[in-house]
Amino acid sequence: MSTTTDSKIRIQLENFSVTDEIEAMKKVSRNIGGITTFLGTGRELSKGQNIAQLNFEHYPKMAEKKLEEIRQQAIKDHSIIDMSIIHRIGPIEIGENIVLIVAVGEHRKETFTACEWAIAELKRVTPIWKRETTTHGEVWVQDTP
Amino acid sequence: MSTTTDSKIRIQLENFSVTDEIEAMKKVSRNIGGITTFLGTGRELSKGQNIAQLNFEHYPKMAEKKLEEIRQQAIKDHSIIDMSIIHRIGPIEIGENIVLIVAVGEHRKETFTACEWAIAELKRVTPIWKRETTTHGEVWVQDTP
Amino acid sequence: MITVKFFASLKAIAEKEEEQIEVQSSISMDQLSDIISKTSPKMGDIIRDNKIMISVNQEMADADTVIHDGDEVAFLPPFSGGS
Amino acid sequence: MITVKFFASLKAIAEKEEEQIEVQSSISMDQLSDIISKTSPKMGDIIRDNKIMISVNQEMADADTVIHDGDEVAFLPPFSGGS
Repeated sequence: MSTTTDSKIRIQLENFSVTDEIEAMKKVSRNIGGITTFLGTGRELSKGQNIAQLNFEHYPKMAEKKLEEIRQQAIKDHSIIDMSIIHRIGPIEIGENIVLIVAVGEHRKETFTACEWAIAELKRVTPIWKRETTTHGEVWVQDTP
Repeated sequence: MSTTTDSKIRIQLENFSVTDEIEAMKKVSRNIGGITTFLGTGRELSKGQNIAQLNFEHYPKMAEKKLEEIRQQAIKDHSIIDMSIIHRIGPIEIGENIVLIVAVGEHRKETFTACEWAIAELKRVTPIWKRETTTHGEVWVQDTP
Repeated sequence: MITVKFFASLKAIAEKEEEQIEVQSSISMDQLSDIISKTSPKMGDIIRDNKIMISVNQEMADADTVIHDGDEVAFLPPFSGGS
Repeated sequence: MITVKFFASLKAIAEKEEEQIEVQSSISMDQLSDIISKTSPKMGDIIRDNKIMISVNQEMADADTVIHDGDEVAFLPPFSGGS
């Protein structure tokens, strides 16, 4: 199911393994003491509607560029050692992985801050769009919280 | 390497799989949208000393009881759906997993808050002790940050 | 020649994903929306109402950004990635 | 009979992990530290200096906690789990 963990920024159709991504990040330094990860998954309910499926589309190259900018800024501003960001596109079933952010640092505090900042920033600046399939049909989600 | 994921509170000698623990927590609800995990790992450097190995000891039963209390309070106070906490004991090499906290919720915000609170609370109230082996010998770590 | 891209909900409105527009050296964002309006009036309205974001060569742009021959312009509805 | 447990750094100081102490119905924490001091004076000092935490039946206790026959008392140095 999982693909190569070589690149720290990836947008891909395939699922990923959280364990594999964490192990890949551990190789960056022997001085990692804290690893915070955020994993976004497909929820069944959205604004009271039952979701049957999600579908993500992205603007190729621009989306990857924005994720790399987020990674660089997280390392620079939050004193973490490194970060990886993976976002899936295409069809996503309920319960499936959508997005993963892994922040590794010497201590836990900065990895929490960096990880929480990065997912908020991803939602704000990355050209990725979600389409929800409900019993009423398909709709592009337009809200960015 | 990994053991059963049946219990949400575990203290064990064996390593664990982050992916397996997350998948076990996903089964709790179809309405999980955000999963924050904190993974503590063995660092090579501690207060300028090179660490060769770590070794954790716990007070059986009391440590598990405290972890269960943390889990219950996180669910109650932070509006998450569920939480699992695993801590390893025995010898730990540099880069190896020590502790894992998985917080699952409908939205990301509460899972970050709950996960960060839980690891701080774990360090504060759980009878677990760390022994560091350096070139100067073995020493029990006495500081709780 | 500039390349114009439409994403997500805008594909249905523009009734296309991409179009090529012939230009002399450079044009303003207003001139570009006039050209797009001719084949898709609804898309032109959306651009003028500032309801969407625009990128030029994959960097965020605004109404004052000048578009040059060879540029890639994209019309981007509000983002909703991240879970 | 009460069971007394020593953890981490305290095991080397007490020179044991556990001991059984015969008591009449109940004793105070002060009485218990006096008993422990007889075989391990250094351990008695540490208890009286409040440098460590004490649990009774796996719940946190303090100097005022009364210890009953059958209880499990543990002396706990500062915790350092969690990474």
